[in-house]
Amino acid sequence: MSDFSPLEQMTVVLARDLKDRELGAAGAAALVPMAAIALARELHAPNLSIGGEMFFNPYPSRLYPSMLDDRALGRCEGSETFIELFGHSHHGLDFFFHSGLQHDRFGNINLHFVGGTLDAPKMRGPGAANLSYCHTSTRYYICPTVHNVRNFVGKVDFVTIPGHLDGPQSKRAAGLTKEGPRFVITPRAVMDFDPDTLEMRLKSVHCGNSVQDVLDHTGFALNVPEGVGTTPPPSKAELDALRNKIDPTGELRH
Amino acid sequence: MSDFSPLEQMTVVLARDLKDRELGAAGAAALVPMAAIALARELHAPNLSIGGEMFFNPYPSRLYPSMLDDRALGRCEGSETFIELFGHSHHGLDFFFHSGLQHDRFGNINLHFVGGTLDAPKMRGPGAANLSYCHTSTRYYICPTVHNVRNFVGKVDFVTIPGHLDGPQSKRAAGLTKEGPRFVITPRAVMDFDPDTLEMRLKSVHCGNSVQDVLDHTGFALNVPEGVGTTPPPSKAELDALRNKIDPTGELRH
Amino acid sequence: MQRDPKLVELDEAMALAVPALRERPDLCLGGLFKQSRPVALVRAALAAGAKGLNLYSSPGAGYDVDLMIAADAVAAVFIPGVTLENRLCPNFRAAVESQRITAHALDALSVVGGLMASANGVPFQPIAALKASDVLKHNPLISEFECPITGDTLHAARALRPRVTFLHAQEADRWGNIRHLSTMVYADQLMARASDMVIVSVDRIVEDDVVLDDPRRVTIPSHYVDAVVHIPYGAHPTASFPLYAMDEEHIDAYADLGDAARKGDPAGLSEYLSKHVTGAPDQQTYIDEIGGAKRMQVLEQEAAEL
Amino acid sequence: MQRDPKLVELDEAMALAVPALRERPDLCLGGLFKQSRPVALVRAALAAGAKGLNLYSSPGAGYDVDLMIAADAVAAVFIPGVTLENRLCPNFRAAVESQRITAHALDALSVVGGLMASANGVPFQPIAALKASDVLKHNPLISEFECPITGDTLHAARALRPRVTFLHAQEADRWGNIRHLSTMVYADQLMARASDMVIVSVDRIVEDDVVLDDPRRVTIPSHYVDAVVHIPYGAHPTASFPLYAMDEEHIDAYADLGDAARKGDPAGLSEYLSKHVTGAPDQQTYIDEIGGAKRMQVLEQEAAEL
Repeated sequence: MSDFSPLEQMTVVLARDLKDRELGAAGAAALVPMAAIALARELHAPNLSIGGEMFFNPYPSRLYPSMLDDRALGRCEGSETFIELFGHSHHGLDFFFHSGLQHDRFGNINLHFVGGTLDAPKMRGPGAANLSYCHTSTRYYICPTVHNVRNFVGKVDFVTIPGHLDGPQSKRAAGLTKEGPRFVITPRAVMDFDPDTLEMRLKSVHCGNSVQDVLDHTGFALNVPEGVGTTPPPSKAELDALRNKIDPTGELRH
Repeated sequence: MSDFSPLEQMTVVLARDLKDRELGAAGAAALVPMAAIALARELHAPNLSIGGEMFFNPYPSRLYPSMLDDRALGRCEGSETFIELFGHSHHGLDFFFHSGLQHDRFGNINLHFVGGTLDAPKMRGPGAANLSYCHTSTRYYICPTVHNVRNFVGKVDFVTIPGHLDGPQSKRAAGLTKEGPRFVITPRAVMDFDPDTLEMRLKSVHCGNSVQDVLDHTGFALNVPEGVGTTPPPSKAELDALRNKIDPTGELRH
Repeated sequence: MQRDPKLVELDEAMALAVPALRERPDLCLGGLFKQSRPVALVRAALAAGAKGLNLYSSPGAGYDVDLMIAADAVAAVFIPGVTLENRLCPNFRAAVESQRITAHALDALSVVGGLMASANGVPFQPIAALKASDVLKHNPLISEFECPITGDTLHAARALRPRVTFLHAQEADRWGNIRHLSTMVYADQLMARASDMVIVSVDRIVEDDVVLDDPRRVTIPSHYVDAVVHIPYGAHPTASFPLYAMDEEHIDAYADLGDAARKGDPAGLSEYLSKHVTGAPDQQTYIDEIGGAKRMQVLEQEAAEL
Repeated sequence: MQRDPKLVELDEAMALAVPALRERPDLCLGGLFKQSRPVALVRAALAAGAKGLNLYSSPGAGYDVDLMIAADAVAAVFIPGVTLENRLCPNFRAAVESQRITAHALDALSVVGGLMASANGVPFQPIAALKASDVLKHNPLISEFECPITGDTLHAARALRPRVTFLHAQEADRWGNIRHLSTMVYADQLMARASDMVIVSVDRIVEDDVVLDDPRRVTIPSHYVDAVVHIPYGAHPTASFPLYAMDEEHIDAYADLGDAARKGDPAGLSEYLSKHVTGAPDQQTYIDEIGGAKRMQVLEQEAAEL
């Protein structure tokens, strides 16, 4: 057992990749993303702005499983409505976060159904509100809080959120000109995408997990480049900031 | 000399034609129109709503020469911005008010220039902000506070606000399906439009003016139907409400 | 002459809304996920026999939509995201999987764009930010067209005009001027501008001067409102910030009943519906049954502590 | 690390705005007619040598636009209504009549629609409410197209993206979160969302907590703002409600000088410009010269009595 939780590990990995002066929002499954943004603001990105999902620069006193309501975000520097969100969705953000029922080897995400068809699904998912940030924003992160053979599949049953589609050619043909998914961060590992093929590959494995663990819990043959190491664990400064200032109620450790 | 001013006469004529439960706004030269709306609300139209120009149901403590600012209208039941005004301009109001540099025999209004061309005008006017209420609203009123041979002309130099264009055929061809200008109310008289030709004609003459006065001050041969009478003067109830509740500083009498 | 108030009783509001929905069953619901959903109005419409509805909302909905599906009042759902956030909507899921309702695959911009077009009074809203998702292949609200300015292929979201919109806000005056006190106002204002008929429930009624002393706090002027109904805790079990928080326990218990029904045991869900919905209790009875003043105080305290 | 404030000195703001306007001279001005116009920013831009400007605004403008024309800084005016309301704008009129500037014949929806398209991030805004006016024959902001939904002929207002927008509001915090306290907010928020660069003058700076305690009062979040400048009475001689009323006497006296210039006697207008504009006095000097604290108190009193 390490002295930090898998969600804390995810949070610090995400936070480290967010830059000062960027603008971004947390998306729907917002616990880890919002923690990551708050941590980046606290440590190295004081001019990072949160915006694009109706709240600007909130100051939550703690984290909540859902992070898109007044309870979590009511104390903030301004609020907008869906009209302004329509504009942000076109102008794009610097970063955004997504996760789904299924994620495939090219980073495509499915939130609509598993098995059957859209009209007669075996299992109907929630759908997704905003599809646009995935291709209008500079980049996005995939960060599901579980990682198993059912939610990491070779090919999604339905492309709710386009990732790299079927690779560079199809991405170009579809007019997807932004980076798309940069990293996939799960409780087990960090994945990125081979720049030539845009296929998912292992980047690093979190403390307490082996490469084989990750492969066993991934529903397709994940590429493992040479020299894959361990994800740098949270530093003391990161953990202190996270636990004292951002997540005092320990939502990331439950 | 009558015991009421020409602007007070104009106000009561306009107020009498506004119905309960209607929605309307005052337009740019708003002193008389706003007084008329307020008088109608006071006397016979308590459910008449003011809206469409960013203020909803204002309660001005007095009248001002300009009636589109916080000074006049800041105490109100809600405020909107130009985005909502864009919508109202499409949906239309029940009534609106216009006046200009020139008004012609078909009720067309010019606010852009007199003499020369648009690019090289002899006299450049202010232009106009909102052109749409004139044909999206159920009807409008023309109510200039002067009436002379220069501002009542046979044909305007430029159609800023379309009235009845060149009559029924041209109006139909242009897709103007609403009533357009119903009455022209000036300090001298009330005019309406012949339903067959849509040409302006005298309807009634205010106390203290003769038919000949009106003709002498109109720059085209105004039709005078048989039996044109005197505009019913303000009643005591109308004048009392106007002077005590709506125009305590006597802006309509200056 | 006297001005007519728009403040009416709940049954009067339903006498407006339910026949209108019979005429054209497009119902739009305000709020977002577990916040400011017009739940009391939804229960009343179900009790009054609303059926065959096409449901619209801001792009995210949950409990109330699931409840209407459980009550068999829904034909189709035009809402991009339907979820209880921490878990799936059981009756939504079950009804789609068994093909009893149609759940269109949509995105936020199509719905918001359609409401914008309706509010703006134009036939459509151009959208330039939809690419490569399978959602585009099935979305009935949009169509491709060539941009008259750039020549690019864009999407046109057709004006979306709900026949009736239900909203919940914290305050109104008797004339129907609405005041949201929450930080988020969602798409409520847009829906009010986009709809044929707007019915609003509010937790409390304020004096005229409260509105006039701060007109900028009026989120929806009465012009857009057909009726306002005073229903304390009218959003329960969703939140009405800053007055009371969402009742997560209630929603979770409901979802458990829904999941049981989905798996073949509908007794609990039926009882829930007959107690809270078709039994049509008044709001006080409803509150008493879901935990009474004591439970409300917990939710108020939670909202006040934020 | 520390967050960088967006609160800057006036000359720093001009060091951003004036080069940007040299690059693309499309300047948009906030407020409406005699309310909340960013007059101090306009004077500073004139003093800093802004030239050849294309002016945009909410659909109605007056004094500030006339002043920029008097200072020979304007190439073209894209504003539907240019008027002092109680009288014509003398320098606007004179410059158009002598063909020194182009005053486009426009309507409100074309300008607002163009700003909406820019704010929404789409190439154009459809307009369905323009018919039969001669203004349509000359309007450079719109073009006809066939509606992809109805087949009707509509107008497309091209996205209108000002290079720089100047706004005036009553309050801001040091981070650039703007609070309009006036009842009317005009098109200021729309312009902020539609523009490349946004500079805001405010009458006063508030503590961070004032913003955080009431986020719904923030009219323009700092995301949209490039710089905020603290300029007390920065809207004078226009109004900044509820703090001070418009200085009708000042505007009237200015218009008299403008009318004299139009009729061949430019001395008074030249003196006005060299004293208040090209002389580039700081705001305190300007206020002293236009009547000082005593005059300001009169305008404050007038606003307070409403």
